[in-house]
Amino acid sequence: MSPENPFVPYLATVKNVVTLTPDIKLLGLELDDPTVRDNFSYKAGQFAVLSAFGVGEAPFCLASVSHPKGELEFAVRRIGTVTSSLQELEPEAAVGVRGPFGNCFPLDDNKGQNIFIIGGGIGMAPLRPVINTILRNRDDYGHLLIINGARTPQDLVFQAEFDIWASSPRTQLELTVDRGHDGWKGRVALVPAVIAELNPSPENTVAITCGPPIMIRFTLQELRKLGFQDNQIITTLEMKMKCGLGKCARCNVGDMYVCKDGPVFTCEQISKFIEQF
Amino acid sequence: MTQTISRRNLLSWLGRLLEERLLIAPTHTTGPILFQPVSKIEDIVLDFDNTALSAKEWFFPATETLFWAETTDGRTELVPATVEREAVVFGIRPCDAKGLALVDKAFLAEPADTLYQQHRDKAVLVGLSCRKASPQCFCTSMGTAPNDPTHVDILLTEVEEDYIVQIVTEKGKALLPDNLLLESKVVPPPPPSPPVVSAEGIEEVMRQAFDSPYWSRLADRCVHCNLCAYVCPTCYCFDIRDYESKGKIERVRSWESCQSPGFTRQAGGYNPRASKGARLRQRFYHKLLYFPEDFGAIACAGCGRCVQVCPVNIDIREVIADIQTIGGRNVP
Amino acid sequence: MAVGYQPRIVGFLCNWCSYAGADLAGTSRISYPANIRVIRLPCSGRVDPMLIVKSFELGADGVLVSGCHPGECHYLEGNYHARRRFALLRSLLDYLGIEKERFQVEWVSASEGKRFSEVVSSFTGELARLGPRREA
Amino acid sequence: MELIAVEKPASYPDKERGERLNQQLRDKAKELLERGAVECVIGYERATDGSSARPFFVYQPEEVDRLIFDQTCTHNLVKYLLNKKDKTTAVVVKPCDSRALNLLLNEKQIQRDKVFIVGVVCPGIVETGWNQVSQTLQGRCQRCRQHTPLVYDFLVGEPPAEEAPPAEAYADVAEIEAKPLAERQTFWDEQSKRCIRCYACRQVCPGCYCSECFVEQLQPPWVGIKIAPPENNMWQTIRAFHLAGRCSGCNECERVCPMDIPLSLLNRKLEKEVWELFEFQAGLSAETVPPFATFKKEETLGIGE
Repeated sequence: MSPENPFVPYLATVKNVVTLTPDIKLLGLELDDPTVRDNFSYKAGQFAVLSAFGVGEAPFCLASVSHPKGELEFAVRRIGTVTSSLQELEPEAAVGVRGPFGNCFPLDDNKGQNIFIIGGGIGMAPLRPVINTILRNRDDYGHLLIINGARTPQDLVFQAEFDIWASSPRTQLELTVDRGHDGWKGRVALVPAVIAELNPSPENTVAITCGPPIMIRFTLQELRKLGFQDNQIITTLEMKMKCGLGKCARCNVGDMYVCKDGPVFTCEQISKFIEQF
Repeated sequence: MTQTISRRNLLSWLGRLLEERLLIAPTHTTGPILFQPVSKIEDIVLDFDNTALSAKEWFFPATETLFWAETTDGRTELVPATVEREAVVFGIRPCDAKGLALVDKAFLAEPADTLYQQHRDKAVLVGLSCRKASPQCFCTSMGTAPNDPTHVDILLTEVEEDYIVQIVTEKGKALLPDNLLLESKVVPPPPPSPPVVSAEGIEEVMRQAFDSPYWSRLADRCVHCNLCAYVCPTCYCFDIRDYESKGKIERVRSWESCQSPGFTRQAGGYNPRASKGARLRQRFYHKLLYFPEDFGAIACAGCGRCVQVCPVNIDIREVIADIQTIGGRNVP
Repeated sequence: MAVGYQPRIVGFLCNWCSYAGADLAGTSRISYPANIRVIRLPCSGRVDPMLIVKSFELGADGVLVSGCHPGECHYLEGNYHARRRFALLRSLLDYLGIEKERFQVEWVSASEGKRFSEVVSSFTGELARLGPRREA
Repeated sequence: MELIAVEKPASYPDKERGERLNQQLRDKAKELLERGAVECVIGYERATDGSSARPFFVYQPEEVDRLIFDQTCTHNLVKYLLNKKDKTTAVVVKPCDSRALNLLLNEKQIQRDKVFIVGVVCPGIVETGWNQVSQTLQGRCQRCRQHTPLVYDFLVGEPPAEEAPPAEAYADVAEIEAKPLAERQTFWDEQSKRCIRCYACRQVCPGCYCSECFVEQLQPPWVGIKIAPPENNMWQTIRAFHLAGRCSGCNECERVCPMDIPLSLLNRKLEKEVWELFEFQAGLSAETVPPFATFKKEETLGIGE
């Protein structure tokens, strides 16, 4: 964050643009100022506010694992004016980055536990750094079960990394789609149905989920049916934001600011929110 | 012993300030009385209840450029906006000054909004005590008073032809030369006493009343314009978007209110707070519960402007009284 | 008239008649002032009043809407609706301080290349006489 | 709940008749609610200043006693019907409000069978301040030629025997038209400079019900977010134009503007032009086709002769 004015972004340059799905691209950015780059460290679950100069700003979760020399990666789904503009950027284009903001997934506390990751569509973006952090410290964690759902097979996100994930030790990757097509041999089922089918034990397990609100609602139902307690289920919320700094009170759900007190919350916390999300 | 300044000396002092600083004071427009930059001392209005918009608009303007960005042969350069001119805001009522103090709690909290900070640092607040309360005022119930000097640099209180002068801060002291002041034994007139709205324990009662049908019934008549938020000295929600012309980019911040339809609508169309009742409830919850929880004070200065301008008479004093009743604290 | 002042005209031309007419003017070597920036739309009925007000707001000195002669509209009644809309808009803009002469509506068919160039020339002359809209 | 002390408010020009009509209104509302004919009655109740009125939504028969009608009932309640589309609702309607009702019926925004119209013979609405009730009629009422609603299911009050001759309808508009160009530009610049884009004028207007107003559209951003003149001019101009041939003259937009911008000067200029060009006045009936939805082949309207 620029020390003077928190609304003025750091300048960054687009290094590479990878098309993940028909409407999602992975942007790899490099912060221009080396000193900023060195101490721009973040954890899985944190987000940054990207500037599409000429259009505006919007918050995006950091999809990469923090590394001083590494690029900042953001999965951007074409959905509005800022995302469309970001998607049209070519390498070497200038963007603005404000952040890192928000809290992070409590991966340190989850050490020794089994991790059950449930992602839907672009919801995989905040979960990707969780998976990669676990895989880099594989022995610290128990069994890793990943369900990655999407509308159609071509909408599955981070397909290039499926083999790495699936072949990692004590790791199980389950893909599912709402609507398959003739070439698709995998599972065709809604994510909550897959949860019921896999029936993982809640014993010493934490469930981390992110996806469209409709999926989250039914995923929570299934998890509770399996015996998962609300403090064993963690999700990350998405709200319209304008500052990202806990200042403009735009992203509040009840008395909680998603940008400052979140975006990561346990379902126990969410159930105590005065306002329904 | 109180210090006073004659009306003539006051106006000549303001005349001198006019040369070196931006002097903002209540002036007549073809519409209501508003805080405007003054070009001639005669334009200053000294006898008014309150301006249509609070002085907040000169610290958190309705529209402001945050920074410019220019790309010249591949290199982009950001030029943050800065506040150049020193300013004097003359004629600010204590409730507006209290409003600014409340906005300070949010905008100057770490990490401080440096642009707002510059506006605040570069301005001297010359307050003017109220001689009579408007029917909608209730400042004494919100932790301030018609003659409360706490949040201004100098407070003037009119008494016959002169003004009692209370120098409150160093900034005020540096601005007002002593030779203009006279020692006097005049006693300040008793301040007006607006009706009391009992808001003690409102936070606890609000926490209980969240799911009460009161809010959706209140929202029946609300038309959901942005009026109450825009005239309010303590509302500080905003929208940010860019302007681009001929390669030069300008990031602009403008007022927005929690009542506007798209306030929480995300780009994909999902809107967690879509219903009218929920949006109107958000206004009162932010002022009477969330802000007090975060910053320890009700986000209201009791100026009564929202009560005055609301097209359908949504009266925050009535809402507070109703909620106290619902919460079983039926204060007589 | 400020020396060197070149009025800027935004021209909304209907694709079937006026745009073709302008094209004909070009192909038959009939010149017309370059002050007009042509925007092609399917029909004069498609010209949203917002396009016109926005053009003036962005600094146009004059706006021309040109479509098929009434009765010849490719979509049968587009220009009838346009005629009503712009008759009203013109008086509102005049009331608000944008002179009537700055907003012209002309019917130019696909075969009237010459007429199109005359329309643009006279409009440019008229605007030059009026001078810039605002000493912006 | 007595928050602030007020003296008794002035109600009807002739108090005794006013009380009788108010009782007639309350009885009708009670009957409709008790019979379950309507889910809600939208009317007026006393505001917190103790003398003016505010909209009031009655759901229970015992609440009808708070219903009032007098010369301070200025709001146009018709727009609220757009939030009650699926429920049968009764609404208190003044003559100018009834024209807005015809507009919404004509534009298929509400269904006639879902609305029970309680028409009120209008004594004219007076200018009010906070806790002050003047005796001067509002501008629209001085110009009003229609003291009985055009459409109603139940009428409170008797049509007046003779109607006071209305004030000249467009004197102030003509005054602006007569100004030289530079003066007109300064006048409107002065007004649009003060607009703070609170959109109260849009939110109270029965004719403004787009799900996403052009001002909020981002693709393309017709109007930028700057609350400043160029954008304000665009907003004022297009808002008025979108109401051409649709505005029923209830003048609520001008009343609610916090910056005292004379909005009816825009709406009534268009009202005058629409009458002169198309001989059409908004809201006189729910059936007549509005001016922009039709045309006459032979008319030239001074275009492209």
